[in-house]
Amino acid sequence: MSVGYPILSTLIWLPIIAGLIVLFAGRNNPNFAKWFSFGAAVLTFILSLPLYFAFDMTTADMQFVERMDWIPQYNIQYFLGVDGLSMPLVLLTTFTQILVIASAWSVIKTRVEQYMGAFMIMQGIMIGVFTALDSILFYVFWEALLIPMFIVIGIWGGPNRVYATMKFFLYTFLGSVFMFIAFLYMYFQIGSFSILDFHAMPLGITAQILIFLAFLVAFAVKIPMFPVHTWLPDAHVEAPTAGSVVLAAIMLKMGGYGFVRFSLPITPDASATLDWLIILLSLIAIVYIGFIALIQRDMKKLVAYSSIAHMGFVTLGMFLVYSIVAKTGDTQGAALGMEGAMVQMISHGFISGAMFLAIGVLYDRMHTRDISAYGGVVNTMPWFAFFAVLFAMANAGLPGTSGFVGEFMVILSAFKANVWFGILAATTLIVGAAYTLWMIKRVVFGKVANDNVAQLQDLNRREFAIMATLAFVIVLLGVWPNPLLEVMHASVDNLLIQATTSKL
Amino acid sequence: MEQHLHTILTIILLAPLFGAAVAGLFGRQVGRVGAQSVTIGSVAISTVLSVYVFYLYIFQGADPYNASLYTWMVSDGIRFEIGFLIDKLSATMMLVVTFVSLMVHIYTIGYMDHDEDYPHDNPYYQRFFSYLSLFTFSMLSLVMANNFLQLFFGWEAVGLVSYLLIGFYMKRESAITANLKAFLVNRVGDFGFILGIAMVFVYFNTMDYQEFFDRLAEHEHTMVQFIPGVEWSVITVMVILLFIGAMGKSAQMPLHVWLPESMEGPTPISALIHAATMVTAGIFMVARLSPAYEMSEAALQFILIVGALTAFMMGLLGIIQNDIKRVVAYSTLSQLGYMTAALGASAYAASMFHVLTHAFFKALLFLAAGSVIIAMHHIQDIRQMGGLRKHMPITYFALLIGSLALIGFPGFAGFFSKDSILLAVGESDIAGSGFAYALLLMGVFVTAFYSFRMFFLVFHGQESEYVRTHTIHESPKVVTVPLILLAIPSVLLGLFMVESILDGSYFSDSIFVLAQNDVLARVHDQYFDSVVGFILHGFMSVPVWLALAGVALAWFFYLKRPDIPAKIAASLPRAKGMLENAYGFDRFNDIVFTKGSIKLGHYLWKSIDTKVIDTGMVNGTVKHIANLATMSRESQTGYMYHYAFVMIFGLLGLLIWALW
Amino acid sequence: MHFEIPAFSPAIPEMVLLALASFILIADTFWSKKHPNATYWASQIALVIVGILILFSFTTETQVTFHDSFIRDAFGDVLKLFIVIVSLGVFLFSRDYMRLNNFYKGEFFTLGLFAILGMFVMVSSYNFITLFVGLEIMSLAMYAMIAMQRDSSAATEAALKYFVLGAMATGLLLYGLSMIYGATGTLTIPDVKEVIASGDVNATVLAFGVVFIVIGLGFKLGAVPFHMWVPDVYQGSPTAVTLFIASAPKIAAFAIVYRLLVDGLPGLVVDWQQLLIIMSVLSMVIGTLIALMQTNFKRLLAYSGITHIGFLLMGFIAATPEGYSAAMFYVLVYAISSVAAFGLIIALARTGNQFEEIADFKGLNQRNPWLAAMMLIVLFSMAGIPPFIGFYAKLVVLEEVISAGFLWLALIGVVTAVIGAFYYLKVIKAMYFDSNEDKSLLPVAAKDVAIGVSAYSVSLLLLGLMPALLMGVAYNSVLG
Amino acid sequence: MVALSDYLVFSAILFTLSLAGIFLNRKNVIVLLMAIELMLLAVNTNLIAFSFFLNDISGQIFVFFILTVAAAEAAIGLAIIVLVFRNRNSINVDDLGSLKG
Repeated sequence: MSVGYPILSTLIWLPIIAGLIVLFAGRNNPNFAKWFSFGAAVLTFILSLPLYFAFDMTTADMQFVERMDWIPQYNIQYFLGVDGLSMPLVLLTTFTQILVIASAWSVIKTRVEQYMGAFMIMQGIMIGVFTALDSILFYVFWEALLIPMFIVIGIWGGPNRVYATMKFFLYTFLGSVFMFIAFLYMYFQIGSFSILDFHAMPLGITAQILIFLAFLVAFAVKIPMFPVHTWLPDAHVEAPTAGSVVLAAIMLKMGGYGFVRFSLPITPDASATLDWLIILLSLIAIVYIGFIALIQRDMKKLVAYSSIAHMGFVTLGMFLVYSIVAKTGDTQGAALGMEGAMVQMISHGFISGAMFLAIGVLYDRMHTRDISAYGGVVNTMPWFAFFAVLFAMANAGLPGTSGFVGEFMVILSAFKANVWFGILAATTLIVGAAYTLWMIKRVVFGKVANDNVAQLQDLNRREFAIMATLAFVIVLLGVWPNPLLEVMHASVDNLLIQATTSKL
Repeated sequence: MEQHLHTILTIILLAPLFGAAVAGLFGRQVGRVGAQSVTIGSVAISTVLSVYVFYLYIFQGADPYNASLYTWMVSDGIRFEIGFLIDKLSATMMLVVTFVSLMVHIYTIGYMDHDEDYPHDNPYYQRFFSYLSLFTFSMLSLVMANNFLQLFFGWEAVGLVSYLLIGFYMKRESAITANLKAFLVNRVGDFGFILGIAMVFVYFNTMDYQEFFDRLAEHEHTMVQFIPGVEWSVITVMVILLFIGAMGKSAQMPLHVWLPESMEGPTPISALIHAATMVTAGIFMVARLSPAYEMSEAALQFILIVGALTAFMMGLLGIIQNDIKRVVAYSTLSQLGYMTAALGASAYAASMFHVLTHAFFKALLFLAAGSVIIAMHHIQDIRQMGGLRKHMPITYFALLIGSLALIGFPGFAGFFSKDSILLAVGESDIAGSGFAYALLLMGVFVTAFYSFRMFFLVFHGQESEYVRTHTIHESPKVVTVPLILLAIPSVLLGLFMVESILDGSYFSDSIFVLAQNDVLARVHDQYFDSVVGFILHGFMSVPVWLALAGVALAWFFYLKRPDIPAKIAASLPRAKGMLENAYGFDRFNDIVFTKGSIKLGHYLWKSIDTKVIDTGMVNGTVKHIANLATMSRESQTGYMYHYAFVMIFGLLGLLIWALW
Repeated sequence: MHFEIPAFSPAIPEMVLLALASFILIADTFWSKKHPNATYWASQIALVIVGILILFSFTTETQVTFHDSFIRDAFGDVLKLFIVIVSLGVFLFSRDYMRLNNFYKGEFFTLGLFAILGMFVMVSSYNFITLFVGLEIMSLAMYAMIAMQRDSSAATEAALKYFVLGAMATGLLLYGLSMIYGATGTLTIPDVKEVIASGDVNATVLAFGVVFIVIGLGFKLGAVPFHMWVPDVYQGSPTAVTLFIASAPKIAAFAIVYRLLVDGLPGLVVDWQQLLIIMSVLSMVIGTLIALMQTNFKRLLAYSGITHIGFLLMGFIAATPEGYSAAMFYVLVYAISSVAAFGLIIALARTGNQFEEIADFKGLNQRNPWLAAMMLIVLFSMAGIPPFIGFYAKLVVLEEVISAGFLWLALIGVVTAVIGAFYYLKVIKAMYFDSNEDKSLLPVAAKDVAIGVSAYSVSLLLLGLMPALLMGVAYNSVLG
Repeated sequence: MVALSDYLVFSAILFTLSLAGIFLNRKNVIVLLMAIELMLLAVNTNLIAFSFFLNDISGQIFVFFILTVAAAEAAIGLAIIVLVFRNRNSINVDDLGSLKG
């Protein structure tokens, strides 16, 4: 499967080069920086569309493959490709990027070119993460991503930004080095860094468990899972709006992507032995974090915690297969959980992005994220209120919004794996609704709380366009998720086979 | 035919959605008139078409129509569809939903014209219409569903709309608290509901009703272990979980707490929405899944008891309410109890019958109450009313008819449905039916008492001085016309339907009842020769006399000797207190769930997340490293002899290491 | 007895360099008054000439001459080339620096040339004597260079410390060499190898010798516990000299480690491997820890350098040709990064603000975004964050040490790398996140310095995108 | 007849003395120079002893190089000491502690 041009390389390098151009040419010329970045983002998105339309849904093989030698001394290759698992994430990235650029339009006043440049470069790197099929290439992108994010949070972040960004960087860095060691070890075993070769390589159980744990550290920090999640609220709270959006919408997904691309296929037996650990942590995330989110006073923190809870569904859905096999003897029902996890990732990308953008809209006007500073926003910003409630409902998993689909699938599958998994996971219906809608009640509804709220202006054209786009996608995915799901089936089935065939 | 029916159904379903979208998103552009015409128009279309469908199924007896509208998604080889299952049951519900909604739409023109919360230029008017249409759409998608997924869709969508309606007055703290509460309580129900659906998925691998029914037999004896060692029948657990959802929607104890507060919406409209249609979703769901419920006697018992309890205890609360709409609200709760009890007795048809009649006479009551409220300039306390009869005759008669129907006075619609329920429960021989029957009988008396208490206090007696000091006049046409329209079915509906309901010909195969559970058939054989005979028998049976006794007592207490109630209240403080805070459900929920979870949240956040993980594990590690670093830094003293010493020390160390 | 003329051709670069250096030394005394820059240009040209010589006489086959005391091979040529490349930068930057701190003297360059000559000899040494002589030529020149800023008490203190400890280290090395000589009866490296291989040697004496040798080498590399001089010398010396000490000599040191341990004592691999492991672990841990607390940027780089040495040693610990190539790759990368890092300090340094304290970097992003970006690249490269070349350097040594079965060592390495990232981030934080009360723009003082330093910094990024280039050079020159 | 081992022991003692001299001496830097000289002499003793007993001349050649270099080293060392003295009017080892930490 392929199109006229090396599509993946284009998607990676176009934004990066655009970013560099912005960095150099955009100095003292903010408008150029904005428009050029915006143009580049849109172009990237358009160029990424063939990924979906030219995608072959019948096969689990990698598509749009690009492969050439990069570091022959260690047989490291520039090896790109996508399958049903990564392709939607790439599209999510290119799509989100447009909103990210647009969201910062009039907000960022200082060093616009560096800001835009950082985000453009970030986009390219993120696409690289999702498309790299050589583990070292993957790792290069994975790590390189820290640099722009570190800078973005540090420069444009809130008062406590330095602590937050340092924590973010070191935490994620610490997580990933173990994965790195695991890669080196596997290369030492088979003399190749290709992820696909890793999938095929045999591994003893001890090695598998060690590798699995190494991966776990990396991905658990990134997703993040309890108890290594505490960097996320800090990072989110301090990051500028667009930073939070990228962080929540895409970076968190890398962890989930890592599990399906590395942990499950490379260490199936270890996953089978330790799936209880993941499931336990996921359930803790869903329930425990839900309660913590309930009492947050800072809107961003609240949404950050809710993100952790939602990611709990992702990890839960991914590791249900083993309990299901153990219980019923076949994988019937596991695909639902796996695909549910994937859908959850995509939809959370949109919803959390939307939530953070909505909070950003308020923050730009009142420069506080403190829930108690608001109240009765609906009276002055009806359209904002409309979108806010819609996004909140999506966050609470209301059917008809994308938020429902993933949770629904995962809950069903979890229930099949073990009744109690299902029951605990389903508590999110109550808790999730509680923390989201309570925030809405306190922020959006009620009497006009104070003069600042009374002064608020409703969404301007740009903000309206952003919100409306997201709302459209969220509802579309909610009422008709099939287009998203049908591209996954082949890959997910293949993944389940890999995950359930022993390597011993 | 098929194809053309399919289109009709699609139109019925989507027309209100279209109306809602237009009125909601382009409210300002289309303006009030535009909004109301487009929404009413679209709902009218649905109504007309529903009438046609109703005619097709009830009178033509068309075959059930089960088809998919589109594939929502396919995963794990299971098709999740959006589609229609139309048979006598859903056809009836469609008619009820669309008709009541239409009435509400029209009534709204008059009721919402002016509003104290919003300035006239605020598009609240359009917004309200869009909510109403959206509600119609959600409700239709629920009743027309042919699979669990869509059922859940409608289920939650209805919850969303009630959230919006209850919170319509966004400025009122009470309103926005009430809608949050309503949503969350419903979510508690949905929690059970989705688990029920999950069980359907696990054991039947389908979402489609038909396939589900076909495979039911396979799992008749399948057992499941939630708690290791404790075995439960899959079907029982499944249907009870599903019923928990119904308990939320249909406000059965203990999940009823949201309904009284739902009156925060622009009464009586949203109240009506809830009372007449939304809350019946649960009843409908159980009836729709009757094949499954029939297979679990345990579940039926559970349902029966819950229903009976709700019917009686909520009725009692009606007695002490002074807010006119709350009285009606509690009467709704108690009537829902009757319906649920009927389900428990496998008298699904009777239950649905009561849903129908209740829809009409409760609509009548609510609109009449609304008319009173308009006349009283939005005063809702019945103690401030009295002697309104001569001021507003139409409303007077409407309310009278409604009340008679409600208490089941022979001949009125309510009588037939309620009496068949009572007889059915009486006939039923599943465990606990006796207890339930007793509760329901007491319920009849209570119902009569509180309805006529309200009736007398509002219309009879001497005029309160508010009435004397203000000019009270009958409500406008847009209000009274619907009253009259609704009064007619409230009287007549029962006469036409009762026979076909009792002999089971009305719903025929759309509802499934096991032979040994078919109480209605027995009722039919024993008590029903003809409609007239049934009425006469009614006069000779206990319930009617209980009802009349209730009326009499109300007359005695509130017209003859108005001083007695106060005395009684004073003599039974504990009972009074218990009733006044509604058996303390609210306090319990508030303390245990609301405050409890917030406390828990604070604990987890402060003690575990912040203290243990963040301060302890994360920053703790950093601190230790920092200390280590400061210590090791001391080693670099700056003195050459120390450096030399370290080198020599290293030398010795390495020597020892190498030579030993 | 007859006397045969040894083949001079292999040593031509060294001879030319010697000749040019001596010529410039004399010439300088004449022209330094009139043309203060003549010496500088002459030295640069001399370096270029030598570089070209090496480049064009580059051969992959190995030549040995002067009675097996001098070797010319691809390995050596590559190292010499990089010494030249690095030194070009050193001279370029130091001129500006000395002008700024007005101790500009021609001798600096001539001394530098001699030091480079010494490094060449070390690189090509194939005999203990040659090795010792080269080492001393280099060291003596450096002692002098450090002390050149006569009026700076810090510089003189640094010079004295370096001298005393350096001399002591030389003594230890020599003691070790004498032991080896005693055990094997030869000073020629290949013969040592053969004798040891033949087996009739006193193992104890050998082991004894190896320990002393390793210590001597460890001192030159600056590995814990023989690192104490590093921070003081780096901080005390004029930045120009620090720049020199931190770059080229590391390459030379790497060379003698390779010549002695790999060419000479492969038979004792088990012995020195043990010692290197200890030194490597200590270097990584201690270096990282102490660096965390530094406020002086030069001193910070000193400790980070110690950590880097710890990583470099991993390549030798692997004790495989690939391992040695990895180590070589690492040392080349390290040399380039240090030139860039110290070069940036010089590029930023102003009278009154030497940019030696981390605090001086506050708000640099506003004051000079370009140089800030360059520093960003260098620091992230040193921290081992992709896509910069520093990451691949760590990649290869870790890979090799894992292949050699020292997984735990690799783990210690990466963990220290993570902790170490913190102090690099601290500088970046100062540059990008903090704001300086002095908001004034900071235009580049000297164009040539700015361009040169940018070239070195950007190369870290470009090489990072195409690591195969440099890696190929290192690997082919070791593996042949 | 003096045995090889005697020479080795002797040189070892010299070497140890020199080391002790370096890190015990807290006073004068000049002493450090002497200690270093001593260290080199110890090495020389070793080499000569070995070369004599091995009948191999190269060891003694090495000694010549070492001696020469030692001279140069001493020269530079003294020069530096002069500088140090000029800067802080003291060549007391204890005063050389400004660079640390």
